[in-house]
Amino acid sequence: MEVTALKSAVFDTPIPYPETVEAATAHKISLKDINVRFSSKQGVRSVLENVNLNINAGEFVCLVGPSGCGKSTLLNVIAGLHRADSGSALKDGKAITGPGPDRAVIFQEAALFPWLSAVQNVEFALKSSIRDKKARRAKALEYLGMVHLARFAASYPHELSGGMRQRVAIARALALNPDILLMDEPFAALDAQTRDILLIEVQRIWQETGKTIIFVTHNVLEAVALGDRVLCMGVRPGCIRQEITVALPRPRAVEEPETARLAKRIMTHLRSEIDKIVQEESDHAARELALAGDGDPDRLRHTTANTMGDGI
Amino acid sequence: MEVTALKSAVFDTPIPYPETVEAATAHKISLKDINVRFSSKQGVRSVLENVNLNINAGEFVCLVGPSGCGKSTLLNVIAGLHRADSGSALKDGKAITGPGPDRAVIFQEAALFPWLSAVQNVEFALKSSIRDKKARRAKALEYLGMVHLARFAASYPHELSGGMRQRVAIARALALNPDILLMDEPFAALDAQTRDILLIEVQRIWQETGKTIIFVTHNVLEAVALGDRVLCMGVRPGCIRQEITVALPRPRAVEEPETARLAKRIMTHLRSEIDKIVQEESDHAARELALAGDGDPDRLRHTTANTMGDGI
Amino acid sequence: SPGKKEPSKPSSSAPLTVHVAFFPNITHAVALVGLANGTFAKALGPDVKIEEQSFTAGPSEIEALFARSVDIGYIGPGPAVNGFLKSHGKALQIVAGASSGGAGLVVREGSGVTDVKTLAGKRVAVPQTGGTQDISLRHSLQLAGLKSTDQGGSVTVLPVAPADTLTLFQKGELDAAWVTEPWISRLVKEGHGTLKIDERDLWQQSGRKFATTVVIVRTDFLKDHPEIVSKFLQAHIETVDWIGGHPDDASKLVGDQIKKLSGKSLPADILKSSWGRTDFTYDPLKDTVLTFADWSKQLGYLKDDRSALGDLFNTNPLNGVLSNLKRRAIP
Amino acid sequence: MGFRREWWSSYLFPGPSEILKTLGADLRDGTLPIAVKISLTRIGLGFVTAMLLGSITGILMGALPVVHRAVSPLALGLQTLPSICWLPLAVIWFGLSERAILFVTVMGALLAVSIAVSDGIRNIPPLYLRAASMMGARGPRLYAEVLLPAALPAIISGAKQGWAFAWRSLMAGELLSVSTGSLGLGQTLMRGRDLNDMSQVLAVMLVLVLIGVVADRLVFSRLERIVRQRWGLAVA
Amino acid sequence: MGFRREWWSSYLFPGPSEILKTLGADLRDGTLPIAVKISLTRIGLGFVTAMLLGSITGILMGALPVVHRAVSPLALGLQTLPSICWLPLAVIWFGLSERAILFVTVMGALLAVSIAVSDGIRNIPPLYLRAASMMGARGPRLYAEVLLPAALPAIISGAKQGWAFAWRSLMAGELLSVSTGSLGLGQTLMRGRDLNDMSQVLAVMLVLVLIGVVADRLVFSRLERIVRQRWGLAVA
Ligand SMILES: Nc1ncnc2c1ncn2[C@@H]1O[C@H](COP(=O)(O)OP(=O)(O)OP(=O)(O)O)[C@@H](O)[C@H]1O
Ligand SMILES: Nc1ncnc2c1ncn2[C@@H]1O[C@H](COP(=O)(O)OP(=O)(O)OP(=O)(O)O)[C@@H](O)[C@H]1O
Ligand SMILES: [Mg+2]
Ligand SMILES: [Mg+2]
Repeated sequence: MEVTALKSAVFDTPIPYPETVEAATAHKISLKDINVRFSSKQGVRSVLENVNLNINAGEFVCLVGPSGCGKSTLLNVIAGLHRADSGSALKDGKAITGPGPDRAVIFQEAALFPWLSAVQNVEFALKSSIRDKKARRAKALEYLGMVHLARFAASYPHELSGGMRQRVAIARALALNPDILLMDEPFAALDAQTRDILLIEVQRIWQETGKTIIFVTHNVLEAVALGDRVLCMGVRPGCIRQEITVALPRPRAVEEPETARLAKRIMTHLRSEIDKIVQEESDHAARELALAGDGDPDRLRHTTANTMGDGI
Repeated sequence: MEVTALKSAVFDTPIPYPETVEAATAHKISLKDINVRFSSKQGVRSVLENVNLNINAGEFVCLVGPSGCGKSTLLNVIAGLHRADSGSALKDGKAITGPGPDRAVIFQEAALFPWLSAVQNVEFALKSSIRDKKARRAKALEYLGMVHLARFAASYPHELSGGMRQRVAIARALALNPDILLMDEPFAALDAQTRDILLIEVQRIWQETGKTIIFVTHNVLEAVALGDRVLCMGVRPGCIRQEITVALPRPRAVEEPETARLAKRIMTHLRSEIDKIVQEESDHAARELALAGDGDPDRLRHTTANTMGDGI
Repeated sequence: SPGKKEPSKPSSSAPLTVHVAFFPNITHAVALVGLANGTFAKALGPDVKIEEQSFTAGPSEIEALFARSVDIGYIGPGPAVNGFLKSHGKALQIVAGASSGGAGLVVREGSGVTDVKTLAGKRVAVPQTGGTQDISLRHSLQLAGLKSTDQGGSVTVLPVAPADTLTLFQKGELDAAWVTEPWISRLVKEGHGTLKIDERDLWQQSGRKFATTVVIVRTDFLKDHPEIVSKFLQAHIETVDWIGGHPDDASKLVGDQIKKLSGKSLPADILKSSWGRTDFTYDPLKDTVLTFADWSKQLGYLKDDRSALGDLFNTNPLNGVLSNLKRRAIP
Repeated sequence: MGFRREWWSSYLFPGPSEILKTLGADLRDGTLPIAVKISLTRIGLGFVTAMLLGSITGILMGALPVVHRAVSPLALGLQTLPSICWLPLAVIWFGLSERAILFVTVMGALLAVSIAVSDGIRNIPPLYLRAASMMGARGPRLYAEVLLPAALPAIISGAKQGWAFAWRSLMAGELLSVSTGSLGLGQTLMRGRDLNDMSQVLAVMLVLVLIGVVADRLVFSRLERIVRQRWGLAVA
Repeated sequence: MGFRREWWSSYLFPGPSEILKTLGADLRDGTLPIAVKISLTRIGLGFVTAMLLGSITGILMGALPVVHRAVSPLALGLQTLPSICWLPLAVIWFGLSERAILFVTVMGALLAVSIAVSDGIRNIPPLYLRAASMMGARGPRLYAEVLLPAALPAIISGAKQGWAFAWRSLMAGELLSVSTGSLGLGQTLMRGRDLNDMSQVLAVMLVLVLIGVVADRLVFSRLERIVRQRWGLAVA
């Protein structure tokens, strides 16, 4: 992880992303005017609003943003696991109609099959590509070894720790050998050291195979160290607020001051977004407090203010 | 989060923790010669071996260690959710026989009840302490506001994002107003900014109420910023390898060089541990590879070496 | 004629309830007519309430009697004998007869069966193993020198629910069936069968009569309320007489009652031909019942013989009523 | 004999028009409406009782391993007994009364519900139980506020099985003669069968299926929809 | 009149010694062993068939919302039909044959299994389905390798219900006398009842319960244990 030379260049681009529709077909992924709404008892909630995004083949794009801003939702739209309410989502110029092994997802939760052992979970991803059982087992163990879990190949998910489960999920996604990797905070449950090792591994794979990677992370340093571009999302409405192209040479190290400086810039961007939320939220919470205890959990409505957080 | 003055002092204490048994009764929590083993088809796996640990009332102890080393297991033993195979676990000098609301756990997974809305999930924790429905609702909303989720009080867990769910779980644990807070990577799914805000909140609660807190984290900087002590766990056997007392004044900021310097020391401690694992694991994986594909997923056995990670 | 209620009885002001059980069937016509005409109610007087219990199977009626939910019941002799023996002679007694006839062997058109001897190699249905028809059939086979397949012979005897018998007849899966009314009539009409043996013809020695339905009384009830049983039997006799004198009115009444009790009426022609093959009598036809019991023992269905049935019949109340009516006593 | 294997025989099997005629007649003379009303009353009472008792025993079986080990195999064994086995007991204990029919109906569904509830509880993800016990929920509160709701999807599925068992048992229980004024669907069905009146049998079958369909639409499917929506089980 | 509501009637309920005597006699003369063998053969065939067909229809109902909407209420409606409804059909279609009994048995359990499987599949946590579809699993592979195993705990519970339904239906189906040589437990039970031979009835009931207990111990409980252990559902 020792890096010798670092250069930095940051370009803040305004959004909506200014590509023409014709050009969109040249992109690996092209989202245009994506809107996602969820309706529940509390009414319709708009999560993504007019999201425009083009990603080139082989690009490594990092996605950062406050909790609940719609990062997972955006990934789901690209994965074909969630259909946008409006807008077009294209992959290689063709509309995304459903999920497929060409777009592997590492979910925020490990999402392993509990009835399969670690190695069987990885094998599941290999079933369509490797017919021969021995070869498949060998390959699956190879991927498990990559996440340092070869010793636990025969363990069932409930016998693994949280971080180990997440690593099996990573191995499974890599085993799919997909065109596009959609990684939703894949390393959140891992210790810094394991994380570093896996990060290097992911970068190696990316560089060797030219996969397109979209990587959601809460670690801005990590985002800067990894991404060709870092997309900062905002809330209400959920959309891409800032797009930062990171033109630093690779490999980059999170410890390097250049990386840190860049990260700091992004964090400043994000902080304003989060300050807004915190203000909104605590205003709302305050309003709620006055009405609290009306007995109906499903009908929370607004009233006057109150102070927060002094109740313990 | 701006901190003006920082002092640092690090004491590395050898383990086993050198307290006498008599003195143990004076501690808030006292673990002595704790052993935890899991048996599965692959045989018996020793996860914790002779863990000795004393925690004083009002102490803030951080737990770091590689993925799968037994941090969650250790927390479970203290919570009374897992009975150690041998050794004694005392709370206030009395044996821990089962879980109770005096020891709130924030699980690694959010563990919310899917049939209750966010506010109802928090209310569940308040049921025994607050009889009056209105007051309970008000209190629950207060805690939800603390994690910036007042607007989502009526949402059901599946309508929340991963980070939001984790925050509801935090609110729920705080609402229990426990003697001891056992937090298992509570902020893993949160963006850096929200994380910072909640960290301040947790520290404030800790300082105001004198709760004993055991905090598992993968972020060493965070551990140093928060803990009176940082415990570094190792694997095979799982035990506390290093114990570092952090004698820095509060509040501490992760950005400060003193904190970073201390963190770096801990990381060096940990790295050797992880290097050991990686070596072990990849040796094992290599051995497995030769035998791979024997058809039986439950009977993985060792053989000769091979190289790793070049198969994609 | 009997007086009012005994003053010695506990001062229960509530009227006594008599639970009377019967089937909505032609062979139970006496019960149906007597209840419909109010003959029983009139005879028992206003202090006694009659609760009608309609059953579709003898064993259930016996069960209910064992459970003291039936006091007086109309029932086939088979279940009556079984009930008597299973309770070691304690639960019930036969106090009168109700009907005779209404059973026989129907053969399917094209089956080639002309008499019992030609049943060899054929498939014959009976309503129930160990039941009256099964016994009659097997006894007839014995007389003809035949055996059923389960005894190493050539005649396949199958217990088949009467309803299924018709279907199987129509499908040609059965060659013959020994059944009771109204199934004789229905097999003849809807299954294109022919009645080859009218079972009455086998009972020449008892005047073409054999017990089809009898009246049983719960023994404890008879002990506690002999006067009520006597009044009931008086009405029973009256009804048998009335049916004899008004066959058309009676059959119409029975048809109506069946419709009322089961929600389903019998077609008129089926009712008519069934009626024609059934006789009504208050004579329990003791000898025929005991003869059945003998055959039953021979065939291995009963463990006990005739001697165990000593107290099965109690004709004293009936004969008491008959002597009041200046009629000949039943043996 | 050429028709030995025909699938619909006109003389064995009435056509739709004949069934409709029977249905019409049964409706006009009041047989069917009365029978439906009587049977629905009985099933309502019996099913609700079985659900209540079954949930209680099921919770105990599901939550206490000791009870489960002791009772669970017996419950399955008893549940295999056909309803006619319960008839004699019903008569002895309750006489020829409505309560006897109720008893048979309840016995038909009770253990099925117990088994479903207990299995549902035993299949609850352990995480919920850990969370609940961490928050100090135990005893009745644990049962009512955690175990039951967590097992609810399984319980609703089990309720459907219980519903089917209850109906089948009611049909058997109604063979108990109660009083002539109260012919339920079971008696109507049995009469049809006893008389080999297939159009009557099919008419009652139609009514029974219809009741089942309506019950599913109005109760079970609706409950399922609500629960699955709230639990987040609805597949997007 | 004071005993109208006694709890144990000696006529109806012979004591244990008498039941044991009957059991002994039945065992010695071979009635019971033969009946058990015959009924077990029939239930084995019927239950396995019902499980197979029920799983297939259940999967389709569970996986395809269109099928579910159309078929599910009907399935519940049909499942409420007592077995005697299927007897005439069995006789018409299969005559007096083993296949007629098999038909009644299968019809008794089939839809119960379908309902359980379909509910089990519909209650699978959506996350598994998302993971599976993300990996490109669809069609038969999705059904066999994801839906079925994910629903397995629910399916085993449903299988128990199916098992109970199958037995009850077999008891009814065995009233179709196929040949005099093959008296199953149903016929033995009915004969005891026809002769008001309660000790015979109770003896058969005992055997039935025993078979249920053994089946639970040997098959269902064991399967449950394995599955719950592997799925990580066993509460610590
Ligand atoms: N039920 C079980 N059966 C077998 N092994 C188990 C079981 N539960 C936990 N383990 C093993 O115990 C070890 C420690 O698990 P634990 O969850 O405590 O790790 P952890 O330190 O919390 O890791 P992480 O940081 O990944 O959450 C792991 O190696 C795991 O495989
Ligand atoms: N099924 C649903 N019904 C209603 N709202 C939903 C649903 N699913 C997601 N949401 C809402 O959509 C928003 C975005 O969710 P999403 O999971 O995409 O956030 P995220 O950016 O991934 O957050 P995190 O970092 O916490 O994982 C949240 O506010 C959430 O409440
Ligand atoms: Mg997310
Ligand atoms: Mg952990």
